[in-house]
Amino acid sequence: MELKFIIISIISTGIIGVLLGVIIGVVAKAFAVEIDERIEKVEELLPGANCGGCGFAGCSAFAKAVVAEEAAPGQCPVCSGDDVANIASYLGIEAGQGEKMVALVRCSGDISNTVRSLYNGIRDCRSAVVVAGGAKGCDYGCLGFGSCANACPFGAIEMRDGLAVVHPELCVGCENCVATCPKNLIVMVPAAAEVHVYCNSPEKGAAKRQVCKTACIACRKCVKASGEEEHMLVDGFLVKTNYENPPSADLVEASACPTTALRVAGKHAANEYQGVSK
Amino acid sequence: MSLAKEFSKGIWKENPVLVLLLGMCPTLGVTSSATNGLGMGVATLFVLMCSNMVISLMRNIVPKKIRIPVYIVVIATFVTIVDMLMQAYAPATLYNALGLFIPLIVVNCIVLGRAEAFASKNGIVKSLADGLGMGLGFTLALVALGGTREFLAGGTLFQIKMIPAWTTDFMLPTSAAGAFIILGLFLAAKNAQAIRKAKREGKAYTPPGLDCRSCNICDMDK
Amino acid sequence: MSDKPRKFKGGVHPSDSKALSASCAIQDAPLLDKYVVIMHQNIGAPPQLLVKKGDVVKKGQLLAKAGGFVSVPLHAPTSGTVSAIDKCPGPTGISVPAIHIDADGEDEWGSPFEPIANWQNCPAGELRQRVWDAGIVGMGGAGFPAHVKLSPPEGKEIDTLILNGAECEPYLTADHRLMLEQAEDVVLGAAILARILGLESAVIGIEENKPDAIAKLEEVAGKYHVRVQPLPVNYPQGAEKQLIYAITGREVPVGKLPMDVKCVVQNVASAVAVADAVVKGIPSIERVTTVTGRPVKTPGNWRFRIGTPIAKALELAGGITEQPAKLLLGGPMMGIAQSSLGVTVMKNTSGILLISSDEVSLYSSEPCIRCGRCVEVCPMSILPATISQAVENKRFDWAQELNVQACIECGSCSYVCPSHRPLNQHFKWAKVEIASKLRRRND
Amino acid sequence: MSEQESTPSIRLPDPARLVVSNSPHMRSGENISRIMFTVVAAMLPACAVGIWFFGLAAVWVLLACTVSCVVFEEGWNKLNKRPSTWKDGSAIITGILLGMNLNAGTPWWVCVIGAFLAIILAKQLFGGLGYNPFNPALVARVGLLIGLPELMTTWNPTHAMVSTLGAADAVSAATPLAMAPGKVEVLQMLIGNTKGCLGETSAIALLIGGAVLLIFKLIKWQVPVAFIGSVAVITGIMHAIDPTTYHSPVVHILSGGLLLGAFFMATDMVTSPMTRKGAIIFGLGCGIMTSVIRLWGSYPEGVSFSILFMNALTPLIDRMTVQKPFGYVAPEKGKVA
Amino acid sequence: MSELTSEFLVITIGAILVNNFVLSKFLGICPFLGVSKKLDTALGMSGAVIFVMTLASLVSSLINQFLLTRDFVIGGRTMNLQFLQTLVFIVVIASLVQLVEIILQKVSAKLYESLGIFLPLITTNCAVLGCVVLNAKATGPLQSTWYGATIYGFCSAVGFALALVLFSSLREKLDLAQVPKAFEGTAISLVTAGILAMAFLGFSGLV
Amino acid sequence: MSAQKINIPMLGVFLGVVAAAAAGLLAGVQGLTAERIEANKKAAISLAMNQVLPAYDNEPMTETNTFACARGWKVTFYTARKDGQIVGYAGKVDNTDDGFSGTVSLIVGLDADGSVASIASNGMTNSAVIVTAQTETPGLGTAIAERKLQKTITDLFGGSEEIPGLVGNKYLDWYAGKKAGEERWAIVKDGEKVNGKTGATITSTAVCEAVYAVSKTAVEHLDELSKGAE
Repeated sequence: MELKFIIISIISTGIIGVLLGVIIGVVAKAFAVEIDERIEKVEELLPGANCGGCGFAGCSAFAKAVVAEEAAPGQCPVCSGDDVANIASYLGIEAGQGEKMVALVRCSGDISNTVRSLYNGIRDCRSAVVVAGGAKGCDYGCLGFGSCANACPFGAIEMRDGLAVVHPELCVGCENCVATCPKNLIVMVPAAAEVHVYCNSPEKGAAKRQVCKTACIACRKCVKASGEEEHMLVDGFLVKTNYENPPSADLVEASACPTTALRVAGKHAANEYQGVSK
Repeated sequence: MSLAKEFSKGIWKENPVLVLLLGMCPTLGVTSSATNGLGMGVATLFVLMCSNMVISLMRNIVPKKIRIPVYIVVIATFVTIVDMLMQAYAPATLYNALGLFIPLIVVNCIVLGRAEAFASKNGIVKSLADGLGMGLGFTLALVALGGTREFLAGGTLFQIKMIPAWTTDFMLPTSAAGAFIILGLFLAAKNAQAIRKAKREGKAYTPPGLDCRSCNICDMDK
Repeated sequence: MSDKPRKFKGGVHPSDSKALSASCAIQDAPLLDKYVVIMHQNIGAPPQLLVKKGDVVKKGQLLAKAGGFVSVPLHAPTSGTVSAIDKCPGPTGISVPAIHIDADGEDEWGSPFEPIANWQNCPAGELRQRVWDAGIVGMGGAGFPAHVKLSPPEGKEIDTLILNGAECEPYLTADHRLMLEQAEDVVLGAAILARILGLESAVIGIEENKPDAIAKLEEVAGKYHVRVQPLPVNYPQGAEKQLIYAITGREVPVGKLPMDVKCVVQNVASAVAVADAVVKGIPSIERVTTVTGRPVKTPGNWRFRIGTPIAKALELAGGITEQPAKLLLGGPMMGIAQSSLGVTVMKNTSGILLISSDEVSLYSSEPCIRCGRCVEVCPMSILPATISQAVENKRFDWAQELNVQACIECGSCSYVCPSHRPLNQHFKWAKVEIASKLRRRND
Repeated sequence: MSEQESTPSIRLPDPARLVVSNSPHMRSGENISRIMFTVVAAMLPACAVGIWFFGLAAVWVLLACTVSCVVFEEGWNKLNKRPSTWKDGSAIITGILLGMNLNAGTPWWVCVIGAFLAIILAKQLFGGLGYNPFNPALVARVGLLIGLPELMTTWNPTHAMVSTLGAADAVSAATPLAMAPGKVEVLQMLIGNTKGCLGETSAIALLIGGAVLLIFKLIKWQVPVAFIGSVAVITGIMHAIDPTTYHSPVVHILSGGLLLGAFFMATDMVTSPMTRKGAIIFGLGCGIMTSVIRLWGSYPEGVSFSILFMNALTPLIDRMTVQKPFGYVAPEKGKVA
Repeated sequence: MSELTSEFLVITIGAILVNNFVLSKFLGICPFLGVSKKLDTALGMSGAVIFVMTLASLVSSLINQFLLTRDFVIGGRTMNLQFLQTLVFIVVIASLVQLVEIILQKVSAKLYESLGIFLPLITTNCAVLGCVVLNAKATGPLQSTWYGATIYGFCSAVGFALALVLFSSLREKLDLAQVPKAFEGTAISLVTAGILAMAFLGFSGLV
Repeated sequence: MSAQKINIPMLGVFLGVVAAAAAGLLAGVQGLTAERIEANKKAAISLAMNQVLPAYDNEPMTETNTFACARGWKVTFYTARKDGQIVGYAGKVDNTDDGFSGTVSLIVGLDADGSVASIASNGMTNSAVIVTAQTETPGLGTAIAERKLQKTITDLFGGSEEIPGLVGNKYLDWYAGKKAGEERWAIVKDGEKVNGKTGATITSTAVCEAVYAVSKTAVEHLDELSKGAE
């Protein structure tokens, strides 16, 4: 009796199961939509952060583009090298991975080092520039209201004493901050480069010093310290790191930058230049 | 991770209710008293362990495409078994109080979520530890919530009056509204603790939201 | 066209404080030894520099030529030497390029063009060219090149010329004094502008709180078929769209120009400049500006050369009696706050205003209590509170949906807000963001 | 910053002390606390009548509510290291409103629970004044009604009732809405000599308060008019169909918390729609729901529930009633509402 | 009023307002909290739930009526397959959702884009299973028929949708609020839902 | 979803097999528990029955009549006899489906004329109404339905004695002696006698409707009932 009951249960449920399975199968056939399964697979391999750092609207759009060979898997800034290699080997294409880039805020002017006016309004850089160009004495400096920090999906930018500071180890290079900064202060630089000039003002040295203690005054000490090697490039009243041929961290020590505009990225992030400027 | 860690994470650090925000429906629905919370917790614990075990065993033979339906069938089976066992052996009042929510363990995200996120990737012993930990975490959260609601309503715990002088029942905590609000306060308390901890460690803390971080059900179809 | 002005919806009635300077006759500012002429004084393309450091210039000589159609030339305010082409603090807070001129004290005239005495018979095209050559912009504050408004594209018919003498901003009295003291020039300028547009008549809109100017203008208006239209006192009566609505009853559609409802609006000061350029052959090198505010020792109205540093202007007014909280270019409702005294008088500087600290309530930006006052006063009938909250949360798409572009930034909403919210700044920000999004999309 | 050499006798502004901010640089001088205290003043007549009819008990309830609201507000601010906000008056309004919504004999601990629900739960958890989606006093009242239904639906008789009816009869007398239709004394309801919450009984006092609010333009007239109007219409229809079961609309308008709700709670700026059109929809919704609950629901009174429900609808209403900007419809002349 | 009409009212008003699935029965809390951040997504989810829940009610009540509750006699004992309800229902719902997704993808790409992402979520939406189980337990003359069950499914889904839409518009407003840090996210949402549930309690006793 | 890529029939079969296996397992467990579940139910009924019926000497469980009542519910009557004479009925109605958060099941002891019986217990007159299953809100709905003494923490340690018989419940005891007529029973909230609780009207109504339905059905079918079981 029990056995019979069990058998009836099994058969009826089995029939429902198989029936549903077949219906799904048939309908799936009848309504099949051609999908490139590679897209799905690539999307699976992507991190799924949807940060938009690759320049596409989210990971699935990027996956589509990769499969269509409109983009290289290496364009994903978040993927690790292995991820990229996996995708590339899955698709049988070149990884096309560029050098790892991180954001650099080209300003070192925190509250204690710069002249600021008494700004009274919305605490957001993009909004502050609408009013009198923001609160900063320097037209080119970081306003310090943290639009970039808010735009960073990875929490890689810290607002410290009215200055945006990038933590390179957290930065994945999505460039969201670059687009957000109203002063166009942020640029992407190779993660391998350790030494940067934390200043962006093309003004004359004297004008800069009036408003900022840590501006690059183009004294060229660092250029000289790097000797024959073209580690540093002079551009008007501003010196820039030559990212084709970046200097080592020793250069900062060697050049004894009088305003500490030249800094080691790691030390800058770790707040080791506080109060250093002369 | 060690076995002990797999077990203990579910109880506090990754508590399914307070951190992963899974299984909210029974959490809210049955916690009008501590007894109900305990009953529901134990039932879920049983299902969770059984399903984790079976799914861990089956993980290598199930075709990926129909993983989810198969898991659901497995879970539904154990839920029905629990249902029948409770009907046979648990006190009638408890069975009646849990009512609708017993069959709904099937769709409790904890069970499916752990099946998908853990059991389908780990061995049977680990999966059992995970199931036990998560189930206990769930049970504890439910008992705590049920106890709080019950106590706030009339000073009782497990239907026993703790404060005999408390004579006027305050019905808000046991009403539907109270369920939401008190769970909200629970979450906030957990968040506050996590915030303090994060601050000590110098980290940023974002309170968990019920977004795609905890409930990865839509990801499952990939 | 009816004689009774319509009242636009919304608006506010701030205390006008015009009495400080309304009775002060316009004085000519003495010649200084140094002028700093900011290069870009108009809306549109910047002009192209014609002089270099060390050049000797005459008063009225061309310093820079128009950089395009929507652009105007610049003229030297006095004779002297170009000492530098360098940056100086700009009105928006960012340093801007400027021509620094060391005056020689001779003030020697070197006008680029001759007067057109017989303007009634002069072709409209020539007159329009003269307006352009003289570098005249909208002197009410916007700085939009005047000749552009006078050049309606093919197919756009113009039937009304409105001179804006509303001067609805509190404190400012420059236009008021100008209309009172140079009523003939105003009317003459109106007539010339009408001729350029091929019209027979013009309307001058004036707020009712300037009865003396109305009387004076009505006295002389008959000569050139100019009608004086008194308007109710309601800020922002002087806003272009509100003025057109009050006088003609036409609503300028969002995103469209007065031209689209067959109207041209010019400021009265611009009209005087036009009259000067045509009849006297003087380019736009000076303007009447009110220097006022409670902290100012002797408020008044002066005729300044373009390029006069604000510090000098304040010195003329006797300096200050107390440290002000704000220094504004323009009126208190729409003026721009300055953090430097190095800014110089520009063609659109209608006022230099000092606000004492007890008049200023700083934005504390308390949360919106949704009282709806901003909705009531908004002359453009948008929802300031909601837009502001959207912007606060960076929901610019939402702000766009709520027509933030229609905002004329009159500031009425911020004025009435009991929570002291920075509504106006929110809108400005939103507009910038929306515009940059549009630009990105077009790229 | 350019240096200015100025003659010593002439003083120029110090640029470093100039504030830079966006226009406008003038303010009307209106502020939140002025608005709030005007509202408090408008509530006083109804409170006074409540105290007159219910005696010292009413004073204690009002005091307990107001004081505990202020204490909770300040306590929360202290706890979270936020600036003190009780002086803006919003907590005082909430306290008085809550008191007006309670029976004159309510125990003090109920007032404290109510204040907790209002200030902490309904207001501060959402970020304080301006951010609360629900009217705090209403959340407290509804929370108490759900939590303590019997206590919240038993009302003290007025002194006048006790002296005319005798103590026992006065206690067992029903509230107007619970009476059989046709037995209700409208005049007593107008002056407030009836059972009910201490602030809701006197129609005249509430109308005076409402008038104050309208004169100072602190509320939109559309809300109370649509609210009361729709209650009148719906209950009027039902009364016309069956006068023996349903009260006349006059009784409905004058009884319970309708006037209090319509003038003081539905009009709460923070939780009601901002546009005039939205206000009308809001009022209508309140009226319809109040009528439905009163006529067919299980709770004796529906005003609080209806306003709370419409509070939840407010964001949607706001979304639907976005007004067209000036110049939006080009061909149409005339003012665009 | 006949019994049927009165039960119809009970089902409709009851399911939508009085015994709202989310706010008084606590069913479908996960999507209620998870998909209510923006009004647009809430509308999409509502549409998907209404569709699936109606369909699932119909199909499973048919199966329940014609297969699971059929009595049959074995060895003198009357037995039926009711104990299989949970199992069969969940399989049916899962398959149904799958089917809807496949068909939608083909038939209307636009609809699929707006509803598609919610469909997998619905499989584990306890509101659907709860509704189906409630239908199977129902004894009313209307609700125990397949069309009554369908009406109930539809109305429950509308109730769910109502709560979801209201809640999402509130949450959009909450986005603008300065909620204490510990309450950010789900905690304040739950408190809001609680107050919303309070408001819905006002409907009690209507049916 | 792109289910079309793999072998569809295989998937169907796999799912079918799993489901079938599950069904088999369930059927087994069902077989094992069914009897106990039945027994539980019977025990619960007979326990309640003993409380609501006067002393009897037959086996009421074997003497049953089931009628459909107006609401579509089924009412089962158990006839109690003493010395062969009918002394009362126990009417049972299950799953009335209109409680606040679920169904209500109850057993009502009826006198031979179909009115709700009164039972003297602990010096009070209680009605013979017992709610056997409900899922109402604790404290609110349950206050109407439960006949339970509140245990306090002192009882736990003091070990107070169990009091036999029915525990009074003013909401349920309202029905004592009531007999269903043409008028439906209304919910009375105010006044001395109550069968309804403010704030728990739905539960009150559910109980009221159910008790009414039992009594009404009994009155309508008194003839058949008095004839005894079929």
